Amino acid sequence: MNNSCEDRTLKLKVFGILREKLKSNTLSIPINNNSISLEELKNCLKELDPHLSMNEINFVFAVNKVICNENVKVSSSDEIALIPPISGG
Amino acid sequence: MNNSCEDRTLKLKVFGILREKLKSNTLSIPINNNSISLEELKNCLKELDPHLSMNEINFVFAVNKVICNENVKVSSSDEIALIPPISGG
Amino acid sequence: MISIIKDTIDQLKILEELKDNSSGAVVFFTGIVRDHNSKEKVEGIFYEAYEEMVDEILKKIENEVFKNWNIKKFIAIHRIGYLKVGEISVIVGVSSEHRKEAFEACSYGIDNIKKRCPIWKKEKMESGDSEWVEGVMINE
Amino acid sequence: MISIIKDTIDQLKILEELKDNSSGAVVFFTGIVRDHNSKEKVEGIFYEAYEEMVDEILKKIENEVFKNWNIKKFIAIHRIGYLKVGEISVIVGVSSEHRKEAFEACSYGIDNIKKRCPIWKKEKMESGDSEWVEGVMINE
Repeated sequence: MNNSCEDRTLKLKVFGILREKLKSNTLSIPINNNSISLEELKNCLKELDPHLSMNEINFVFAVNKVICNENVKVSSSDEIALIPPISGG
Repeated sequence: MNNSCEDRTLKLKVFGILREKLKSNTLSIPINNNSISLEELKNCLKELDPHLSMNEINFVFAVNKVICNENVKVSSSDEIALIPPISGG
Repeated sequence: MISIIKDTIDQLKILEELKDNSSGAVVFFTGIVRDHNSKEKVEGIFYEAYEEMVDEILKKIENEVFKNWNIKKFIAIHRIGYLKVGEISVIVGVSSEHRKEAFEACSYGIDNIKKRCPIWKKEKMESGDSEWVEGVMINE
Repeated sequence: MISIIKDTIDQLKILEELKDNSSGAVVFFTGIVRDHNSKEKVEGIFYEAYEEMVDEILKKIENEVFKNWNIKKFIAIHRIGYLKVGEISVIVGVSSEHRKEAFEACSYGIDNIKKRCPIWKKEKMESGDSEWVEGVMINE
């Protein structure tokens, strides 16, 4: 797992409080396989902490605009987003 | 009862289909006591039929803008109205 | 604000009056003259009211609404006279901090206007006929 | 009609678009920036959205509403950017033949926007502080 965060790149959209903490609305995560599960991706993100504050802020993944559980596999062709708790209306 | 409809006068407001059938928005009913019950008043109205079509059209009484049951007594100082089924909105 | 009026109902003015900086929600109901009833095409509706009694009942409904829900403003207006298809016959608007109260109070308002206010309507059909709408016994 | 917009929401235009001569009822919800939260005075709210996903979800909600209720028109609009107290952040409007459907569909619309649309808000307080509103996990 430690060296799974290399090579190909996933581009993540980030919003709200996460976007603000990251000071960017996208986040690039290099991976070394064609695809990884969202669970693995989450671990990658945690490793990049504390810079990301991922451990403090709850979020779920949206893949191609659909909320997915962490078994789902993603590749660089997917549109991936981190969705912190919502508060529209 | 037959000769109870004389002397003093109750002025009734009428609305909607009743107003149209009566071709007037008020109806004067003479009574010979100071007051009569709404039940008695209803009988007076029925006697004035067929002119009034009171037997065909359902209605209730409002006395001083409050719907009342037929035990209530009314006199000429009361504001009395005949309320056929409503259809506002 | 509650009333019976004879002129066109000005929606924007009412929305403006419902505004309240402490409210986060406005719910607004309008009843509109439809172009049909269950049998025929309708051209317009003539509304008639026992105005003084409607005023009393609207006041009661207003009191009930403020008693039962934590709301900021309540507006109920019913128009009378002849209205063409597409015209607004009745408006109920509520503003409140949260939306649940506004929905409930607005719905209560229009339900009770229809059940309790002495108002009658006569439909004018496209065929030229006109007919009093079969109503419900008043439930006040 | 559903969308995310950046400009002021024009209520009258939306009411006009909801009009439909076969409809007898319009129910209209507006969410407005309140001057306070549970702790402090608020000056305005910044709204941010994952716009493309909100579009998808609004489409789904619209489909559900037309599938579940016999309604004529459905409008849902959410504004983003910085809004001052008193400005409208969201509107849901429904027209239908009868009022029950309009109330239910309108209420369903706003409930589901709040539960399912990836939108976030940050309150700017009168004190000068600003803070992201603690939200709920998306339930799509």
